[in-house]
Amino acid sequence: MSFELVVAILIATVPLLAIFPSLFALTTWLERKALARIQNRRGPNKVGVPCTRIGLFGLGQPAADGIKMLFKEDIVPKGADRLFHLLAPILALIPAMLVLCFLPLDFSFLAVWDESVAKDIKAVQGFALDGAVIFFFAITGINTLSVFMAGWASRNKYSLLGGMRAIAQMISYEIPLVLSAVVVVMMVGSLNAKEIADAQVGWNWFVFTPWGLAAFIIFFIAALAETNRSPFDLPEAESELIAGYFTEYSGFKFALFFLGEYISMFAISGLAAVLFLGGGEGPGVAGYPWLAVVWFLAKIFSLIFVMIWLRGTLPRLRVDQLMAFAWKFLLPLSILNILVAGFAHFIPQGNVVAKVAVWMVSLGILYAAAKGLNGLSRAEVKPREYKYAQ
Amino acid sequence: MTQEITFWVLAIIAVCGALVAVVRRNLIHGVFALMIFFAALAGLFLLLLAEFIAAVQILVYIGAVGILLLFAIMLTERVTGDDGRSITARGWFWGLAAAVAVFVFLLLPAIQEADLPESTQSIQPSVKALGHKLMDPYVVTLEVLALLLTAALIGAVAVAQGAEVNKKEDSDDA
Amino acid sequence: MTLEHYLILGAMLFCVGLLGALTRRNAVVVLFSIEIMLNAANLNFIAFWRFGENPEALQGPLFTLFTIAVAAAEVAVGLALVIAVYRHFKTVDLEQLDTLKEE
Amino acid sequence: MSFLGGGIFSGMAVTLRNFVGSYFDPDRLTTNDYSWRPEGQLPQSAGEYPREEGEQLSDTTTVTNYSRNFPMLLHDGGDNPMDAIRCVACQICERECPPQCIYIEKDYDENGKFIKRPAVFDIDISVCMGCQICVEVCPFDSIVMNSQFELSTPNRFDGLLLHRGDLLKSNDYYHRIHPEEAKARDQRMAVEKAAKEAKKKAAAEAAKKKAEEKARAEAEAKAQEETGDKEEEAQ
Repeated sequence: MSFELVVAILIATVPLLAIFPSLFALTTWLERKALARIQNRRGPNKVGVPCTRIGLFGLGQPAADGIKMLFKEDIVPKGADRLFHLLAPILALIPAMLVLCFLPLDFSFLAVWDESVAKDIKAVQGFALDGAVIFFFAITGINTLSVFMAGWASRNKYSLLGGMRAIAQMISYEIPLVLSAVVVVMMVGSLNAKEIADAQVGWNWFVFTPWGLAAFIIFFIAALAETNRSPFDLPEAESELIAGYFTEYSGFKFALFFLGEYISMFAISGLAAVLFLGGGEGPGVAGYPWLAVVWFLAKIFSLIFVMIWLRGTLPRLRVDQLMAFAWKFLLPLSILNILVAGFAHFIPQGNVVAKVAVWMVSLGILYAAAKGLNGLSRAEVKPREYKYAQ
Repeated sequence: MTQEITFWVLAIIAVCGALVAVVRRNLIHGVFALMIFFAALAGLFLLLLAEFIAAVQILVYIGAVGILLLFAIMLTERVTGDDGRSITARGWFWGLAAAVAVFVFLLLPAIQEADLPESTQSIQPSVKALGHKLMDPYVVTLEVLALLLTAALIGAVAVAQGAEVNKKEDSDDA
Repeated sequence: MTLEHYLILGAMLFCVGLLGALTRRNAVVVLFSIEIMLNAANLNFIAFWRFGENPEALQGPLFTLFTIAVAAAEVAVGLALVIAVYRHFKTVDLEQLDTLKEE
Repeated sequence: MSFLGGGIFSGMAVTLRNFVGSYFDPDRLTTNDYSWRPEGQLPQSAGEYPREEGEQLSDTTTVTNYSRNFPMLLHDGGDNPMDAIRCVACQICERECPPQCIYIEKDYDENGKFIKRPAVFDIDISVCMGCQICVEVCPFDSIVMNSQFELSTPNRFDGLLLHRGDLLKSNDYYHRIHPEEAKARDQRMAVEKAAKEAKKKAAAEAAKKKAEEKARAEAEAKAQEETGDKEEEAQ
């Protein structure tokens, strides 16, 4: 391995490892602040510059939390499997960090001094793999194992219940997630993240097509469930399972879980941005390649903000509702979406009128199907029956 | 050089993972050792430039088969996964002997005797080519496979649920 | 790395799987072992494809893909059977499942 | 909104209004801001926190009507709240409570006769989930939701078990913390009471009528009897 290759590998990976954990700190602050404002509170506003009374809108809060986590006692329950208890948070973080390299964040502009190094960087970046998207899904699936590991190793019935719930949920929602991505892969004819992003240049984002819109909505819902975000945060339901699979974790192991969860949120939002929102596409990218990274991060952040917003809005689902939603609503709809996209792709669309007609028809079919499925799977809502009163 | 180191590391991990999975008393530990084995094998596939197969290996074996095994263990064994009874069958010695004999007398000589190609050709791994192959000569295989998977799905549901249905009928009779 | 290395590795993995299938008495572990053997075979397919004459034909990866799919189906049905057996006999110990044995 | 997912969007609109509004409209920030004061004036102990119930809620906020925390028991005023307690110890709330955090014992007088009030009424607020089902099922409007939230205590067993005395609050207090709800409840109760009284009156009138009729009938019968007697005598 030559020295230049090592440099190229470092340039391709180090920015990822630097950007996303620092974004994590910012996002925890943003989440707490936004949730507080939604709930008529102020949120963190005291911690700022140390030893002064400068608040800085509470921006020092993540750092303070991090220091607190580091110095907390690391407690392992008596009956726990010590090895697995240690490995679970690590296993939660590694796949989450690993999938980041499949996002088309091209850092080759950093190698200004040498064209060949820039070429090397392009070659070693993870998204240069031919099957980057399928790798993304494969590695995201490993997260499930860490959840089980944590739940099982804690020797706590709530943890185990949370872990099993999490596994059932993640397996169920992985299917609509992948099937909705299949639509885009079909349209582009490639599993390569870079090619998918390049196919959407010039505001040809897939979210602006009927099947793309449906796939984006399905993908986003499934992504919420996959990253255990509200309203699908059943595995860590505080009021039922006292935090689920990481009940028995404290100190830095807990922080690792937290970090892993947020990083996978970034990763899956990033994939949504690649598949449906044009990747790093945006005004001014052609002139300044570093703007692509900025646009990409901006898109990730807007998706994250929607996630936070939804968390402040919706209550948690019940387990049966969660499963019924995945299997009876999202799965048939995503399969139908693939069919619609396929037909629409092969119907000849000579002029604008034909194109608009095809779009309207497919939008109508998808909406009618969603409405129908919703009616089919909706349980009859009855007022609560009291046993003793009256 | 890098390739050789990678090969040896992955090979050792694979063999150790498989051995631990097979001999470990605690079944949950066994499943996780099996995952390590699968992951090492995926690494070997990557080393052999079969990247799509590596992805499928992780997706299917770690993502699906492993979880399925965990569920099966949770449903059949004690939750701790510790197996208190003797873990080996009665004729365990003959099993060991047979396994070693198969390796030493059957597989190893065959490999050493065979006239194996030494060189590799440079290939450009392409998922697209794989997809085209699946559509052109192997489309019937693919369809049969789809049928098999559907049948397996229905069969698995029927087998796993059958006992409950029967029990209900039995209790109805009684 | 030569083909021989990969083949010996595959053979070793196969024998480890064989060992498990022959010596363990828990049905789930026997299923693991069968998976290990199938994977060893997959390794051989890929190695032969990589070192073979005509890699453009992609026969090794395709065969492996089919094997993986069949193995997944096999595991699903096998585990369903294990659960059914457990419901009926309240054990997954293969030595105790001997109702056909002559006493 | 009637289209699919419209409910989610209207909910999101509400939260967005709160989010943006909280930066411009001070009424939307309902937490007490224990702002930094110069050294020495900081609250030295928990006792210096605003403890009075009235202080915890500013009346200008719009959420006061709907904020709720744990249940409380109402009485209708007077010197001895136990005389005016609305609760009759029917135990419906105890049975309906999903986490079973209510414990009631009936009160008996010296003769062992049940007097309609609870001797013990405990709510374990470490168990209570604030579902308000007890409020819904109470036929006597005696249990309603309080909005007091300064309930932290150093003892998690006794401190979090609220007894009858802690739970008893006057109707005036209820009017102060939840003005609209209390007014609506009082109006409903008045209507119900009027209806009940009307019914009672009607029933009483009917009873009176019946009694009169009965009396008349008896008188007639008596008269007949008397005549009969006379006839008998005559015979």
